[in-house]
Amino acid sequence: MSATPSPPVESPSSPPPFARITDAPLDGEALLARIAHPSHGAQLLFLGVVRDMNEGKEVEGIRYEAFREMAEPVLLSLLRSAQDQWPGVRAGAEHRFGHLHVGEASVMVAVSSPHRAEAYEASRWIMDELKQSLPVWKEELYRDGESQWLKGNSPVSNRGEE
Amino acid sequence: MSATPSPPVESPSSPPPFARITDAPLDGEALLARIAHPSHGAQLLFLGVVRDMNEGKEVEGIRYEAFREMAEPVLLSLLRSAQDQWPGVRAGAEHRFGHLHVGEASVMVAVSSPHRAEAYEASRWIMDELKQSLPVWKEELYRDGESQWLKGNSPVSNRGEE
Amino acid sequence: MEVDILFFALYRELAGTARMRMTLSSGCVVSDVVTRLKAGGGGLTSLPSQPVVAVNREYVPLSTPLSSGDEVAFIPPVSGG
Amino acid sequence: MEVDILFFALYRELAGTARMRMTLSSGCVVSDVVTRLKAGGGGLTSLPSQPVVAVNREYVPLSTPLSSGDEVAFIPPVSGG
Repeated sequence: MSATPSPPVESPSSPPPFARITDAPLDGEALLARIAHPSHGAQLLFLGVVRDMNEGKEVEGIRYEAFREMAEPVLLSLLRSAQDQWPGVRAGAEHRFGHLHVGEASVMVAVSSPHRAEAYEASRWIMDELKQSLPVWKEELYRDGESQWLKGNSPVSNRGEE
Repeated sequence: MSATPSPPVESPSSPPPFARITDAPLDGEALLARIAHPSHGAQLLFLGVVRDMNEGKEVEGIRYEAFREMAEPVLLSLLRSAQDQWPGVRAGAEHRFGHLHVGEASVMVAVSSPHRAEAYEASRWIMDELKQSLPVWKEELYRDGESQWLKGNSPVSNRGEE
Repeated sequence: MEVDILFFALYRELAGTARMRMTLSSGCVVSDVVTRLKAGGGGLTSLPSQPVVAVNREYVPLSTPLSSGDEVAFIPPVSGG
Repeated sequence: MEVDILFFALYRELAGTARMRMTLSSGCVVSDVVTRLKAGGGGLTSLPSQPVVAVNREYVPLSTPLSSGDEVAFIPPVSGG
């Protein structure tokens, strides 16, 4: 009851952002098309990609685990907060789960805005926040057959401690 | 003589960047593919898009004029400078010329890097510099049939005044 | 009352399961669940004493009171991106 | 000696042409070309007295000496992006 999700608050001027947690390959162009707007002169697409090395070990791939039912609303709420902080900005993001190979995109954030300064700021903020709070975990799989859960960040309760 | 172009200086570790001035529609995915690298975890694509309004006037499109033979080396030199300032970064950019309609991309900058902070910084720097020095001009075409060359920036000679 | 407990990633491995049900007396808060799990033996004894928890898909403090049917998710440090 | 002069965008419209040749005495610098163009009458009288100029596709100061065959491009304020 204390934890009942509050209803989303939409400002009339900004459309709801787009968030998705998916096991399908990420399509940047499709996401950009979703957030495009004829009066927006700037579009920015960030892609996070699986790297071939980490901490000196050769990486074969990453297995992403997600708490999907929670990650999607958390992501949506982040995007909504970005749209509120940078009025005029439209934002969309997707995070993938499952087994990804080197070179595949695990996350993408698309932002459009009338001018470019806000696009850079909003995109960067979304990526920083998402890494702090999205309930998603990566298990790195190495070429030598080993694997490990990567160290992560502890999300802070948005209600604060008592 | 004094104005003979100096030969490009390549650092052995960073591949030459990719720059193109073209009248063909811009393809962000193709540009990202050119600069992708297996040890780079971040890719960032900026697109500048023709807006439907400017200074209160309804825009039909923009005619871009370019000094192509000079714009391509200027762009290449900017990208090389970004790669030098942010070691590890790979950068590519294209600028379109000719008649563009609302919603079409006139410029795109793609950056990949091991981590995302440099990608944001390099991309933003490239866009700022490009607007200062690329010999490209836009003539805005309005729905009412009028048109005008937009106010621009004066490139600074890289040799300085004596 | 009964609540659903979910475990993810490292905590799922500690628990040896992704999901369990727990019967609580009314008035229990989230930290009572933590205490019960850590006292139960097995891998969950190494659960942190103040883990991050989401109730009904929102991050909440450990002092949050629980109701019948609540979904209590144990969230290891996140590493998305 | 002869140099090639290029005009773009607004300057092309002032000049009424994209390109012309100019014969100069040796020892001339870029600003001599500017002076000649502004004195020639027509639209180019409204060329700025210190326009941005690229010689052989590099931005140069107006004091730059010219050589036979140089390409002298007049660059109005740029507005790419």
